[in-house]
Amino acid sequence: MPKTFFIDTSRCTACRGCQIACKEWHELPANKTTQFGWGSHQNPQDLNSFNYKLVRFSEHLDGDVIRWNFFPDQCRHCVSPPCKQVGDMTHENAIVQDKATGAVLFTEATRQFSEMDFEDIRDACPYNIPRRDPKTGQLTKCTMCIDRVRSGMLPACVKACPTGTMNFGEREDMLKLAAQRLERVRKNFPEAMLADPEDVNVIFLLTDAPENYHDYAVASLAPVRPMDRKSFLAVLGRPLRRIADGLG
Amino acid sequence: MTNHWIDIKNADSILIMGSNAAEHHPISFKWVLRAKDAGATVMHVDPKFSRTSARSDFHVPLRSGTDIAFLGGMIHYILESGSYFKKYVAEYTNAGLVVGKEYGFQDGLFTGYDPKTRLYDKSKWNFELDENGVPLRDVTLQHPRCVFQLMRRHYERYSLDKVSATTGVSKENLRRVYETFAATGKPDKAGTVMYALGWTQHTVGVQNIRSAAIIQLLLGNIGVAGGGINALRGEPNVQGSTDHTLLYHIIPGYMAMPHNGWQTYEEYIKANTPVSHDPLSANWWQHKPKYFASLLKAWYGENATRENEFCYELLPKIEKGEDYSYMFLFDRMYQNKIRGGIIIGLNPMNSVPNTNKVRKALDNLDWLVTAELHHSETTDNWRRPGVDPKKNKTEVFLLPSAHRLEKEGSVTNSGRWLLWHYQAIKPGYEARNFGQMFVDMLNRVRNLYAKDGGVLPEALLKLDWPQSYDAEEVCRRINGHFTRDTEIKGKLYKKGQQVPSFTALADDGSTSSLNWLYAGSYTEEDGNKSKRRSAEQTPMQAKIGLYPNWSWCWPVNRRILYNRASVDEQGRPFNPAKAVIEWKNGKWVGDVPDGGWPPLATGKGRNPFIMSRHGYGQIFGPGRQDGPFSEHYEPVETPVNSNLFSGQLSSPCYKSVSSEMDLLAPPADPRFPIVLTTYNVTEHWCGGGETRNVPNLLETEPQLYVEISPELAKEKGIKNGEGVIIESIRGRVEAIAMVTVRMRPLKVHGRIVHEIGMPFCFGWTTPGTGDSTNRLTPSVGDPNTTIPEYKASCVNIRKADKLTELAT
Amino acid sequence: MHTRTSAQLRTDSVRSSLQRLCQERPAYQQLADVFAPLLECAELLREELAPTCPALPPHAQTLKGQGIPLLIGNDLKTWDQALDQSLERMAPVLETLLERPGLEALLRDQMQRSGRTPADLVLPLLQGDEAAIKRLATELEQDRKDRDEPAIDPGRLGFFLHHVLSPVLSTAAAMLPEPATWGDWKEPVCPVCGCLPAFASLSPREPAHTEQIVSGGGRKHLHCGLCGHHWRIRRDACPGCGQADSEQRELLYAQDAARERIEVCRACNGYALCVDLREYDPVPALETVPLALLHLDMVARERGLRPLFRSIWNVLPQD
Amino acid sequence: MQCNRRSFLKLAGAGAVGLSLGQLGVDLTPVEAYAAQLKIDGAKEIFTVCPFCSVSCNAIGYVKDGKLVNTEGDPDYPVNEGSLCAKGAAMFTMTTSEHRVKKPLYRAPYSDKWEEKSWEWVMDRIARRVKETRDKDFILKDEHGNTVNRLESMFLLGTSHADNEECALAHQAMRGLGVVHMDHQARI
Repeated sequence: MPKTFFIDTSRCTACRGCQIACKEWHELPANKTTQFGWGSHQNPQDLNSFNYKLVRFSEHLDGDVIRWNFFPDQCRHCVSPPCKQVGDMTHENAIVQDKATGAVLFTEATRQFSEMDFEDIRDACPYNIPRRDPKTGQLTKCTMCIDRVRSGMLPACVKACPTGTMNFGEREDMLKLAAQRLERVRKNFPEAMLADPEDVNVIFLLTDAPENYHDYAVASLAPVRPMDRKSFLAVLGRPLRRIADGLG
Repeated sequence: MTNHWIDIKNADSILIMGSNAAEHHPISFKWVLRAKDAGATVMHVDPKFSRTSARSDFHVPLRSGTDIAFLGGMIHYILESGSYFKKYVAEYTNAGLVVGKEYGFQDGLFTGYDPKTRLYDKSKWNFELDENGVPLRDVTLQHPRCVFQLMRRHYERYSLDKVSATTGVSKENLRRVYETFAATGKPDKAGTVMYALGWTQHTVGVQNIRSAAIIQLLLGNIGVAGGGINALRGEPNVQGSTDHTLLYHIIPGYMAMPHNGWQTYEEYIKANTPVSHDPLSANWWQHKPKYFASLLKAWYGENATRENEFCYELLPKIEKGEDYSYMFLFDRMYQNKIRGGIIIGLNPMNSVPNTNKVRKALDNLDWLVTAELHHSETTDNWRRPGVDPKKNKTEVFLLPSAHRLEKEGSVTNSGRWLLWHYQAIKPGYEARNFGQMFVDMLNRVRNLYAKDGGVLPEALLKLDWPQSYDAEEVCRRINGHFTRDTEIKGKLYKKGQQVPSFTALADDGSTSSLNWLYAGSYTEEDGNKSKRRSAEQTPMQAKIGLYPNWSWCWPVNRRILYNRASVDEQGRPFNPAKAVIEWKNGKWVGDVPDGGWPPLATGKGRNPFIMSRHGYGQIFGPGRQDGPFSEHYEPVETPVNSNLFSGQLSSPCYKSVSSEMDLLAPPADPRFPIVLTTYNVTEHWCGGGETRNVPNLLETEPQLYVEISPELAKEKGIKNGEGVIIESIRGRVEAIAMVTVRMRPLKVHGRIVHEIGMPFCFGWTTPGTGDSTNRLTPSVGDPNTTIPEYKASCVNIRKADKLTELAT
Repeated sequence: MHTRTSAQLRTDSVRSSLQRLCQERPAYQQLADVFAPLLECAELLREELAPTCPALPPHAQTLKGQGIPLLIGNDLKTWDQALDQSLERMAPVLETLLERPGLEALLRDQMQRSGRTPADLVLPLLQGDEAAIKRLATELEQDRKDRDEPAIDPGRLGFFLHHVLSPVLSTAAAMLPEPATWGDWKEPVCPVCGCLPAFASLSPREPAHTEQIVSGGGRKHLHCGLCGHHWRIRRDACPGCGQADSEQRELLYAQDAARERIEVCRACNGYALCVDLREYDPVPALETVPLALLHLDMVARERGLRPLFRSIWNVLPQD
Repeated sequence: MQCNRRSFLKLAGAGAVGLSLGQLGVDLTPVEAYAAQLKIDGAKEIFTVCPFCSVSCNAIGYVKDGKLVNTEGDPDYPVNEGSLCAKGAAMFTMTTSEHRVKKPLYRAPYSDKWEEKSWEWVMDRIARRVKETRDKDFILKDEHGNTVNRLESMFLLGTSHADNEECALAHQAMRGLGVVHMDHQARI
């Protein structure tokens, strides 16, 4: 039974407790950031090899009403991960999917990937998650705090969250919680939705249209790129599987 | 806070104004949301859309510095619509009191104004008294000079049109807020007001809060569960440091600081002890002599006797009417009148207005003692950018200080609860706590005086001063003890034993207490009550979240102030579902009532507002410097050149200093057309001294920014992320533009006025992050408090050619 | 209601909890094997009993105020049927575990003869009437000899009855809502059945009640060794003697397992075991906790500490 | 019923009347061996108050060998009920800051650097500067001959970071010296 995150953005206040806890648990150093050329509370600007978790800020006017959306971004630990499918074509099992938890993990073997391989892997990810440590060549992203989870503890970001935004547990339980919350949130936000719940093990509850959070909030937003053979094959797997699930 | 944090959950309507509670008091917001979950409406009125707005039912943007117009409009609405709580207003407030014939108000000025001194003669606002000295009262509220009628006339001018044109709030939004909040005027409904520095940091700060007090009295929201006026005090122990008075104008327990006009103890007592001839008025301050004498006994110990007026003579006397607050201190420092001093746990070189002047003023000191956790813009002012340390004469000491976890002692939360914190670890490195520093320093000074003599050594040598610092022992002294064997209610207390309550304090020298309000916090019977951690409560107390056995709160463990106003004359709660107190079987149950007298109907009761002289809630407040009613005045720096409510543009009484560096932009100055407001950022603490030193927090908020609307950005040709220069008449600051729809252009006086906002947590000691925003703000202050007008000043903004303060 | 009720605390099954335990600490294999049937049987039985088990009566405030547990004075007759079912279901595993085959039959004969019901048999456990259990053991002794079965000592008999009563009371106690207020129960015994607690816990985090902040959890509860009810106690005080001076209290834990701790009170030299449920995912079946913490009892006893609440898990061979 | 509550305590742990695991024939040796090799740490829980805003959330600090190893919200304090906001949660990080001022520092007039000094040295020097200032500038009487006993040329600023006890003493000390320029964050 895979483990699943349920991220309820309707509760998020962008306190960034998760972002900081992630850094502290993984002992990642602080980036030197500036507002110059950027001008946003979203810092650092993007995921990077020192930030596996990033709270994204997005705002817009909806008539007279100001909408300010927060999106604690991270790897979705896809049910059938395209990054792995692409990666396996070059270095089999440099990217692994943990059987017990469903965690998608970039092992040290990902250092063998070339810059080009990495680009392919990143392009294959509909959520634009993988990053590469320029020094070591290691591919990086959320680890599901696999060491913590294996010893029966919660991921660091979930433990730190003071608002109930970050939840973690058995997939079945999280789906249940997500459905409950969705029903409640829809009273105030009729357009509220769950992002790709069948495909991923990190399920976001959104109260606004996905594009009002982040360019890659849901898979369907991912830009259509000219595809090479590898990513074509990888993406191919997804709708097929969905059909299969539907039939099953 | 009249009430306390948990009590917010009892509200039916919550008006958050001048506060960004969700970001700056996050846990308090838990109680706001609990009220919301139970059906309360949460409204946020604030220039900027913040995370508080995002979690409220609605957000209403208004122009900084126009809160009184907004609230005056609400008072007008409440009176016009008749939504006030009539019985409460008539019986419990001074609405029915008749004001003397000399009172008047014309074109923005109350009677008694002297333009030369910029002061009012407040005797013009006195109540009319009968032959026994009791105020005349018309409970029908019809007398043309009764407070109610004066109020009606005063706020008649606050029409929706004028309020909207002044504040920039649409009439629709005004109506929405007014209707929602006025709906709490029913006996079984409560509304609470949560404010913070967004109200106090104005030249009309006190009157902002007075406006709220009038509204809350009209709606019967004072003294009830879920009501009150709740100051979300900002700093960690700012309630306690105010109670114990690191302030010039009062002494502990909210008693006036002696001035040169009160030469003797008797003169002080006479001038400061109010007299009421109304048998229904408790007039609590009649007991002041007991509190004052006990304070002097605590300060001077055995040396204070009745015969020597408890050493009153030795006390410093301020010059009557003189202001010794930091605004004036730095002005005198700038004029070279100050030789040396101590700055602990404070970073005025970042957080005081007109920082350019203040930084220069500090150069004039001969010596300066600082005590901090980290280097700050204040400790290292002598080496600030652009100055040559070799030309700076000041001898500077920087003492490493211990933080909260490294010491034990008590703090007082915003709800007046005393909370003991235990020492968790030894101070880091060579750090010491402030208590140790002061005890050691004064002992050394005393020793020098004992050995070498000097000027008036007895003022120091007669102090009852400890040899070493022991928080527990000082905590005992704060409560106070008997100086001789005394019998209280049949119980004999030995000399040296703790007093059980402030009712035991006496003016004959038999008691000593460092703060009468805290008497009862550390008793023989129950020990140090700030350590109490019991969740025991009665079902009645549980209903409204009252925890009488958890710690202790001043006064006398009363959790909701003025709670006698929550019951009718029979002692029956106006809102039985959320009763605070109730008269049951001949005694009060629930909270500790404001005095134990039975209900008013017994004839032996007292009016509920026991701290005011006549016992009534003060809709008419004749004690303020700037008028008995609130009145809208523009901020000192304003983008408009007229006031729609009167010919008086800005406060006639505001305080200011006047050096060549204290420039003020004239009204509607085309050079500075934009309103600037300043605030905190969640990730950094106040001036940022602590948090800027945490790399992961600095990563999330790395640099000084300015939030501007897309409309203004377009007008100025500024793009998001570009470096900009913000200029006021006093200084210029570099920042990065953050273009955001969370700042809205406002329609004021028929045209668009832009407002921008900046945090003030960055300083040059953290290189590349930017420097003090307060170089822009003016040294003008509220006439009652001298709190400066941080929240509204006028600036301009332009694209920067190059940046020197910010890393790029 | 913003707090978790006993019924709502989602825990892992006994089987999977014991599996996890043995994976992590293979030394526990034999112990787990011995007790698994008992714990699993009780678990299953509770599920079966749940739909029909009579609820507990309300706890009168006056009794509670005096520190008198809810079931005091109750003869348990309301639960006779459930107890009978429990006797039937639990007996086989208990007989095996205690190596006393035929104990159920002995008890049933005894009941028939004396006109007693299962409620009468287990009542002494509630009343703290050790003598009654000894008497019952003596009464059974004759039958036992007649049938040539091994001796019934009061210890085994008590254990047997405890595990007959426990599933029934646990089912009833799980239906109780969390009290709206706390702090009104100060006795170190269960407010429901009056039995001693088996261990303490710190409550898990709860996503609840507001849109913005969740409780950080960490509330301390004691868990009853008989009915499984848990009740909130002060976090800062020794549950035995009430000492709240932090200098007198110490936490001991194995270096790599800070979530399981021995809470030591230097004032009374007692200790209680406490698990931090915030650090578990999933939360183990609570009835397996005392078993899984046996090594900490051993560490504590090795250090000369006295268990605040005695149970089969901390009565060690040296006692 | 003839029961009194004290009688419960006699039946310690109900099921365990006199029964031990040994009697059940369980071999405890493996668990004993496991227990014997454990490395045991000790910590204390100290109750404190978050040093940021005036909600004054109570917090628990875990202290091991005199060092703070973790902090969490105090679940019993009825205001925060165990919660902490992000800043409160960062309390621990802040106390371990490397940027702390470690020793008393002294910057001499016209110097361009800090020097480390002993507490004895700085406190002695500060006391002398205070006395010197007081003796030079103390005003016994104002121009009208009123006794005023004040010292205007020395000041105290700060701080709401101080405890109640520290504030009470600071006030007393300043009034004893005759200081009238006294202020802090309450006016900010």
